[in-house]
Amino acid sequence: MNTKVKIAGVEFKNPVMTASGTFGSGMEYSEFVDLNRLGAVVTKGVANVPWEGNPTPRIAETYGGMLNAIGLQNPGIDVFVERDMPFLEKYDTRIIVNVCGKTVEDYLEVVERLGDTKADMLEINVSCPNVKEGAIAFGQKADSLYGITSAVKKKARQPVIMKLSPNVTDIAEMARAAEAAGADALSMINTLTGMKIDVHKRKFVLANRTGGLSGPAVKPVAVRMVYQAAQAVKIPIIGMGGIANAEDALEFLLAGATAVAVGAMNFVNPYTTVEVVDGIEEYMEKYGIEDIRSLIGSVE
Amino acid sequence: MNTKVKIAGVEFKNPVMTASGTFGSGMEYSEFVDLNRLGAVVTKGVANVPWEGNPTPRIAETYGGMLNAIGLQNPGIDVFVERDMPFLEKYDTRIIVNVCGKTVEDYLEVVERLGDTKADMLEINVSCPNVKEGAIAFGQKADSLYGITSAVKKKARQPVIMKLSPNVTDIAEMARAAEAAGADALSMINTLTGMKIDVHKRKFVLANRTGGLSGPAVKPVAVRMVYQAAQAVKIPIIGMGGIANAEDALEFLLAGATAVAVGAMNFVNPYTTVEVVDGIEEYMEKYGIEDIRSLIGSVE
Amino acid sequence: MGQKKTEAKVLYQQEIADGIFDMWMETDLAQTAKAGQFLSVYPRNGGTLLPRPISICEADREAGRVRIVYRVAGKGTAELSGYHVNRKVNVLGNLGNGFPLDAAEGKRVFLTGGGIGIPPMLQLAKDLRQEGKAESVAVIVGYRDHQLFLKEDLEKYARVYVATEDGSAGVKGNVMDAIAENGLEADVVMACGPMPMLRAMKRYAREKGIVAYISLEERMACGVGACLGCVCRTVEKDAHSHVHNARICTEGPVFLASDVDI
Amino acid sequence: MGQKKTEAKVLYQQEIADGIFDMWMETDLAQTAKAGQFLSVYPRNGGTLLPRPISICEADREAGRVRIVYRVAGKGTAELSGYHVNRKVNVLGNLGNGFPLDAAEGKRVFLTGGGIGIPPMLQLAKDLRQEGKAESVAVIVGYRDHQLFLKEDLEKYARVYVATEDGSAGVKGNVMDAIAENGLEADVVMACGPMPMLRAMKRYAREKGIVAYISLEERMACGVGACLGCVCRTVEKDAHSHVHNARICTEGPVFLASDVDI
Repeated sequence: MNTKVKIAGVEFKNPVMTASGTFGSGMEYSEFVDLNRLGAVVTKGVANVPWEGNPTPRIAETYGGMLNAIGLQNPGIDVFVERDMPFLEKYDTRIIVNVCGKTVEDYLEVVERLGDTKADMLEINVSCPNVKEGAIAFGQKADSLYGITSAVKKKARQPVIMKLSPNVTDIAEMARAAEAAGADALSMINTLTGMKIDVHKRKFVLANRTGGLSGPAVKPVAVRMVYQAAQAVKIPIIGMGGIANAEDALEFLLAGATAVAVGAMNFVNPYTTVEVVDGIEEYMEKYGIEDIRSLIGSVE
Repeated sequence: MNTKVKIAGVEFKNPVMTASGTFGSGMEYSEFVDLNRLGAVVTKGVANVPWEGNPTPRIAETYGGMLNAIGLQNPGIDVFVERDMPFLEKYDTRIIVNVCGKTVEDYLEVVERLGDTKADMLEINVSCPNVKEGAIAFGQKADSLYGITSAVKKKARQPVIMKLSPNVTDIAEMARAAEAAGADALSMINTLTGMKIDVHKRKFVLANRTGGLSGPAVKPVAVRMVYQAAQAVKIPIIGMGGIANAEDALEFLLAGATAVAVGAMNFVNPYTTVEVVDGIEEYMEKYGIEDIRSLIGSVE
Repeated sequence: MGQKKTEAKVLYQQEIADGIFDMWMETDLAQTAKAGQFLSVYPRNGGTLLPRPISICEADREAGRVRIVYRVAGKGTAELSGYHVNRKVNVLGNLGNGFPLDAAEGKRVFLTGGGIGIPPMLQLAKDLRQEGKAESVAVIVGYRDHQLFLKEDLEKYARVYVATEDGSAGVKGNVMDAIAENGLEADVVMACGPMPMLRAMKRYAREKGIVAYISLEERMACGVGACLGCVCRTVEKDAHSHVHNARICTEGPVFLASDVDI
Repeated sequence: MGQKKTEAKVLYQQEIADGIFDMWMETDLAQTAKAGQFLSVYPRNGGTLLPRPISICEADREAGRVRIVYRVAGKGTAELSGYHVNRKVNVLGNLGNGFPLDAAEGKRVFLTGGGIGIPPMLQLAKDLRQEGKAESVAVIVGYRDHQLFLKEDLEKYARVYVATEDGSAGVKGNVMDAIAENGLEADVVMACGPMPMLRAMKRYAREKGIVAYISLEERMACGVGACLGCVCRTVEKDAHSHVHNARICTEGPVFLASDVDI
């Protein structure tokens, strides 16, 4: 039984990854799961310099999901390369580094720094709804997405994944723009912009007012967008959005994703990632599926 | 204690309405709730001629919500005017008729027919994700939204509510386009386009493949969009999206909605609408709020 | 119709076949329950919101007790199957039209049930026996295997003929095989079961020139006719919808086989 | 750290004050539980996903039993408060650093708790009494009214001074008033309670030139340091984050008052 998948020439032992920002740099969850069992660890977004992130509250619970407005707090590329990379390199799993920035130059600086590290792939975060400058601005207009993608591609030594925002009218158009600009793969969806109000205090629950919605609540939107994007482009897609178990993950594969990532549900059940890996194998066993790649986009 | 609100000169005894498509024309739920207690009944979308709608399955359950792909099945304007209007006229509640069409002409024909009925307002559905032609096509581009809105306004004898789609990059831009074209009010959100796949059958759950996501799962997105639209335009907004109780409804009012509508939750608890009416009054009582209008947009 | 959403109390629950659960609930909905009608049962966990439509298997109208026999098909029914005695459950009922008892008057009646379509046949057999207007009532039920749930209950009210897919009991095959094998004859058919069986019954009735009432299933949301989620194709324009769609939850679930396009 | 998510069993639950519930659970997390640490408790109904961080009130390490005393603040805790004995509940623990017992060595210690910040003081008082290294331990607790939950438990391990907002018991006012009124002195303060109280304790410690350890609260998601949701401002750059933010769930919840910007 083959569970290996390939994205832009990089082979993954299985299609199960972690969604950026929900798994730190793997250290915290290594208490709960054997990182060696994951297809890849996708790190928390890292910028050229340390970011303080947003004030608290940064978290709000919603029905079947959560809102977060962390604001990409991160220690900066220096600490990341010195502390987090060596930790991840100890494991037999792929390392995908999520890159964030406020300006194109910010992104390029991080991308260059990562060029001579053991990072297997780069995921460019152009879709974080929680930071004022940069980020999502690049991810909501096809031409700006094209611009940042081609700029990154010129500098990147590793294959580039563009992480797309679901807060758009036409996800297929965005996917085509990234592909046209040379993106090696796409990941989707980032969070849907949402808001929660405390009606008793008559105040916004999040200090940032708006936050990013994730969790099982958004899964139907995520599956739809992965399907639409897969119909529109040839490059592989990493699907995510509310995956809580193997069946959820399989939905994304059938919709056209080559790999999947577990996000918010890590917070609900720290064992979710490995349970998904096991569950996918059981499913393949049950239905006599030899090669996981035969499932990709096979919905009818 | 005043719970009355006014939209485009029309007064409502309270801000609680039903969301189009979730309440039929009121007849079915009159078994469960006293329609006289509602601010308004918003009818199922009606077209110039009967529509068959989509094949089944038309319904799929999702975490904290549901997908529907009814496809605006309706008996057409003739039956509606002869059968459903007289039924609704028996009640002391406002009647808002939801209008759908495949072409501008379709919409205008229905709008004209309704001109000499007792309909208090018209809600123009330019955001149904489940029909190929018309509908959402008009609701996802600012210029087409402007076009249909001004065309409808020229013919309409009643105030016009434009029902906006959440499947857009910039809801504020859409809200401004509708306002600029003369819309008297906005209602939002219609459903988010979603998809569900049966991983065991490896088939789409809905015959239509995609459907509209509604229910508590989408509430954070709906509240955010109502807030953003309220910041962008001066015309009143009817807020909806996963309202299950008075607190949910109050979130929309605080975000800037002048009225709210209960949708999918009617299916979960047929008494939801009246429970929301009662709950809002209890809230006003508890916090000594004299006039409900003082709550509108009062979040800080 | 007197529909309402109410809180029922679980009185009894047991697994009577693999994945098939038998539950008695205390609710005054029992008083008006008709054979062929269904209840919408609401689970609570894991973000499930929509009710599960489950047909009424038996109603003790005097004692105010309703029995449902259902198959665990997903999260919602799995949760339901874990309910212990005295647990409160939200139910909406009684929904749908039910089978027309009058149509049995002076007739030889087949009650055919397949798999999880068998339960509604119990109350139907009970009512027909009570009314005693039918000339004869034969119950023909099709099972997957030897786990003949509800067979003994059915035998209290009518002669029961069994078919099993694996031949481990009764006639090997489906209800049609059991009818043929036993040389049974009828003037009226009342059926509930999987679509292939219902199509077979419709065909059978047409050939024999008799009437068949079939109970249909579809994914539902509201259960009361508002959402138009659970429609079936109709031969003529439906009086309510004015298109070739009828609401299974309201105009149905029981239809004259000749009226629907299945 | 040996953190894990496990299934605990409810052994006892009772409402001990308006909206305040007292629950004992059976779980082997008890063996490693430290005073000041917390558990993430997972509700199941109504689409709630995130855990509720609840501080450990008492841990019977031998018997493998943990006690939490919590206030019903929303849907999740409301569900929790309805759990009966033997009900299984998912908990993640033991989380956070806990109070530093060594800091009490040879010192006069204040344990100050306000409202729902009182519970962690019980295990802390118990451990300090057991170690017996502190010169003296005084517990100062502030309540809303005369419902002095946990007071008797606390008195088993230390002298308890009470303040109530409405003056219905002890000193009228807050813990600061109780300290002044009773002319209490200390070298170390360990506190948990509402932000105004913690700020007061921090100020008090600065003025007296003593150290204060305060337990902070914030909305959490993961509870294990991955999501960066529950941070507090720090005076110096935090060693892990390299910015002026420390993770309350990991570097905390107990901080040296002088290290955090509250």
